[in-house]
Amino acid sequence: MSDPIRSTNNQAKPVIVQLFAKAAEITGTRQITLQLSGEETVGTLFRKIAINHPELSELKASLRFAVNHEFSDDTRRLHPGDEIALIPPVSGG
Amino acid sequence: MSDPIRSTNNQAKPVIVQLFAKAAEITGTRQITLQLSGEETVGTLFRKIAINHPELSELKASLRFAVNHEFSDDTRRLHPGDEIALIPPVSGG
Amino acid sequence: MGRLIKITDGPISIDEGLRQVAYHSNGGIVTFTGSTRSSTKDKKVKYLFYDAYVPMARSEMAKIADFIAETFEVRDIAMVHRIGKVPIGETSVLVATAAPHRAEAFKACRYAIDTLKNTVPIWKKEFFEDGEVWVGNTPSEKPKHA
Amino acid sequence: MGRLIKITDGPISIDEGLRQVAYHSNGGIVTFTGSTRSSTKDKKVKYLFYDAYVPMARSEMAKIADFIAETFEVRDIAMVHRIGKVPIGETSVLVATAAPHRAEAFKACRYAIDTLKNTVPIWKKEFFEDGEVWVGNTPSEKPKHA
Repeated sequence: MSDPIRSTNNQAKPVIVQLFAKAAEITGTRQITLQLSGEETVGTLFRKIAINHPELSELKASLRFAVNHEFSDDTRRLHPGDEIALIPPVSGG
Repeated sequence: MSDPIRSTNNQAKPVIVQLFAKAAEITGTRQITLQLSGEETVGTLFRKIAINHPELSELKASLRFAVNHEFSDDTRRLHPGDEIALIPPVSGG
Repeated sequence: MGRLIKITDGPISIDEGLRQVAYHSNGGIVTFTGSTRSSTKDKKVKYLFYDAYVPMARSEMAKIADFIAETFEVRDIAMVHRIGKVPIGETSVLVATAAPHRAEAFKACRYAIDTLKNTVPIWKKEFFEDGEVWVGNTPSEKPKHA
Repeated sequence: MGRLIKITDGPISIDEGLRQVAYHSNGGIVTFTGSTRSSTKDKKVKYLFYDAYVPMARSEMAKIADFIAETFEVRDIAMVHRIGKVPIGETSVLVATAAPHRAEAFKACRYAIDTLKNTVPIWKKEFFEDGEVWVGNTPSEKPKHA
């Protein structure tokens, strides 16, 4: 998994945040690309997004998060290139 | 249900015994027509049939009976015109 | 209450069963379909034959449907059994239950197929290369069809 | 182990789901199909729209299938979810489980649909004559789809 060429560019590689359903609708966007600034977790990243998209605050209590297609805690440490998703309450079926 | 014309002929109206699956196969017949002789029950009728079809004795322990499409005890009293069935262990599905 | 109770000597249409119960299906439909593939461990089944006491089988199936309608919050039920010769792998029985709450649909479907296998006068015979046997829980043989 | 995990923007073929699990189906196949008819008591739903996080939804469905294979005596499973616009009454989800013993097939099917509704990132929106709403168990709204 380690890629010596990419790892030298780690600071430059952004994370991608995916938004779905109500989260996509109220923010008007399905994808946000962000640069990590130092040691960030899912929680700190979400707060950063919520500054630009305050509509997300009302969803906060019901949101779950995923990192690289796995449900994750908001204390999870993020790495360059991670794919984060905001998961409103699911209603498949 | 009482039919004055028929009831005068009650003694003449036979009962019909239906046989299925293994019971039909070992006796070589699917239907037996019999005249009731006085006060008969499912049990006495079965014994009468088993005299002519001794192959049925080996099935006896596993057989259930039905009278007029309802599962019935072998103590059930029979009436002219009844339809009796010998029900081997069912295996639908 | 939509209801389909049927004994047929041709292939079972799963679509027909589902259509019959789909009308009120806000929630879900649970379907059980049974077929026999190669039944026993050591003996290859060539095909099956089902005998039935048709009028009583229909009446027993209707009793199951009545009980389900009274007991579970199930609005629609289909029960179809095939009789006569049935090729290996083809559906011999279909039960479908539709309910607003899926828990009820699951319970009703399970109840229906369990009860059908105990009370409905239908009999299965397995044909092997070298013989044939009526399936039934007599001491010497156990039902193959779980 | 036969397995079908699929997210599709077209109609769900129940036959395809059943074919996928029918190979080992000596015993039975239990199928759950979900559709929405006119959802709420007072509001008429015109149609539905499903959004999905497709790669993660596939991966969560595969986890359910893995768990079932480890936990129940189920040999084959199909899980299909439709996304995009879905007309009222059409199937939005199909789960089919095949097992030698029907008790296991019932348990596995029930587990799969219950878990799918809790963990798979798919979202349903109901469109009414005069509005639209994302279904989800936030305090103000409860899932309509039992």
